[in-house]
Amino acid sequence: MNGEAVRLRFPARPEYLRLARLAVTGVGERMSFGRSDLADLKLAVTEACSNTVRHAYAPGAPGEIDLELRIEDDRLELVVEDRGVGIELPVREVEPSVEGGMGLSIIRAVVDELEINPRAEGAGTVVHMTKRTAARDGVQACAEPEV
Amino acid sequence: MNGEAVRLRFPARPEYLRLARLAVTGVGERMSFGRSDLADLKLAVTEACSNTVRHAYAPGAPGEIDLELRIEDDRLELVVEDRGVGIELPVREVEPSVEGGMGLSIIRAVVDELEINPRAEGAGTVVHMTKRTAARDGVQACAEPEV
Amino acid sequence: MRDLESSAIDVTDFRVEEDQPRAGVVVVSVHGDLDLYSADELGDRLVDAVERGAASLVVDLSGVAFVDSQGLGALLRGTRRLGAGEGRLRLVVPAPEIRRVFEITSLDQVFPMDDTREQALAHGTPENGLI
Amino acid sequence: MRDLESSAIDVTDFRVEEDQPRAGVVVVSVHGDLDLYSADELGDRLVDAVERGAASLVVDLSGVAFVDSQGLGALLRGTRRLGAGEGRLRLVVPAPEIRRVFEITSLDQVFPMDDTREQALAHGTPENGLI
Ligand SMILES: Nc1ncnc2c1ncn2[C@@H]1O[C@H](COP(=O)(O)OP(=O)(O)O)[C@@H](O)[C@H]1O
Ligand SMILES: Nc1ncnc2c1ncn2[C@@H]1O[C@H](COP(=O)(O)OP(=O)(O)O)[C@@H](O)[C@H]1O
Repeated sequence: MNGEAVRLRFPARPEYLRLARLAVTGVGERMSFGRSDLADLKLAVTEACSNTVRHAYAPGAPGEIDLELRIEDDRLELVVEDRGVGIELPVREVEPSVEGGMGLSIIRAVVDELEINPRAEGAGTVVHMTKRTAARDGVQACAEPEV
Repeated sequence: MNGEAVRLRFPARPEYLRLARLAVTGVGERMSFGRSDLADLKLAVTEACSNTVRHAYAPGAPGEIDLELRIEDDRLELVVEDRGVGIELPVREVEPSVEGGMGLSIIRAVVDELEINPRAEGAGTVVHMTKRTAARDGVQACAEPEV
Repeated sequence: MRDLESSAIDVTDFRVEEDQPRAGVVVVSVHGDLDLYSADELGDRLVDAVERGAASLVVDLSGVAFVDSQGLGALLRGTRRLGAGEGRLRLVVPAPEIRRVFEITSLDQVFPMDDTREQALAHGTPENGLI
Repeated sequence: MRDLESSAIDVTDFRVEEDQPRAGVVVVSVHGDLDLYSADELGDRLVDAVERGAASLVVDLSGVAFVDSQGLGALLRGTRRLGAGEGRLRLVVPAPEIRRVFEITSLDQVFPMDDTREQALAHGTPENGLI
């Protein structure tokens, strides 16, 4: 599966968030991510897509989300891209509260790498997340008796 | 949701068929297809994608499947497209048997419309299926007492 | 359909149920995924329960397979509407994956959590403001 | 994880289990989705069971949420390996959605079907070639 990619394009609307989760779950379980890592992946993808629904497009204006899942040997790369208003960079670190600001800090907590960039061509935002599968291999290597 | 579309692009490999089913289930249930219609949709999409995996690309050669789900008022349109060898048209009607030939006849049985065409540009095949949601409305209309 | 229940179909329907095991205490059971699609519905229901007289809320998330920041926001709306006072909104959160979302955001400091509804309801009386 | 079991995660693992309730009869229970990804594994297992001496097979599809033409092909391989003789491969198919796939393809004429494993096993003795 190494080097393979799955691309999903769907309307930036709340009712499609579950579809994004289904896709990342489908891919993640094929990569033998464990239950807790799968939960992390669902959370990261949902937060990134939810931000696009809430911030990228004017309310009621139709917009789309591109979700790309790139399968590599030791990691899954998740790229969420929109053609919306764009994000103000660098992202201001706010204390998460009921008023908001929790989304990006949740993503940071559950993935190994997070990069946010403006789209290369045209308006919009690209959120690039990386989740490694390596943990289990590391543990196995350590369990090897050092005779 | 009318006029909205979901597009999924994934490797033409058996392990991704389940992902295609998850996508069509996610969209189909939002359109309030019933349990039995959802089963039909999964079956139609799987057979079309399975054909692409088995027939469109040379074994071992990497290929991709494009699945588009177009949501309309009264129907879901499912388009499965590949850039493979192309299909011989018209499709020969064979008696389904253990040797094969069941895929297309199953699709015909579970969708309302089936159209198979070569891709407009370049090699490949486009399988266009339509499943109507109208059944339930029809029943309701009949149940109206004719006073 | 027995074994087939483990298909993707079943988690779709978001559903909130209410129960009043004793005066002043309302148990709100949530079923389905708690995200941008469903969070407002839960938030509205919590606010509504307080406005109809609930002094304490137990939100039972045993039937919830997914919670994100929008879901957390809905729970915070409920707490805020209840006003000051600790432990007046308790959560039932048996699943470690869901618990983790609260830990990541330090909201495990805001919401007392139990594994079962029985434990949550055993935590006090309406008189002392706790559940 | 209780209620959370109704997530998309659980149907992934394809699994085939074998049981021999009496001499000559092998029950093969299938769990998961039966499609191009998994069909060969089932077909191989059925052929293998016959080669190891099974005179009759019961294939229990109670744990199967999806079957397509490739899955049907695997079952036909099993029947063919058993050779002539009616009813030597019976299916347990409680779910109407799965039953429908056999009806569409007229394979309900080829495979006798029951709702439960008990019914399937009550259909005969190894002596008369039926299950
Ligand atoms: N896709 C996006 N397009 C435009 N702005 C975004 C996008 N994603 C995030 N943002 C901006 O980043 C801010 C922080 O996001 P987040 O941490 O998820 O908190 P919240 O969304 O609750 O404000 C948002 O308030 C928004 O201004
Ligand atoms: N995507 C495709 N690309 C090329 N050929 C195809 C494609 N889909 C179907 N076919 C052709 O149509 C025939 C009939 O397909 P089907 O009814 O599914 O039966 P089977 O696949 O078992 O032969 C196949 O044998 C194949 O030659």
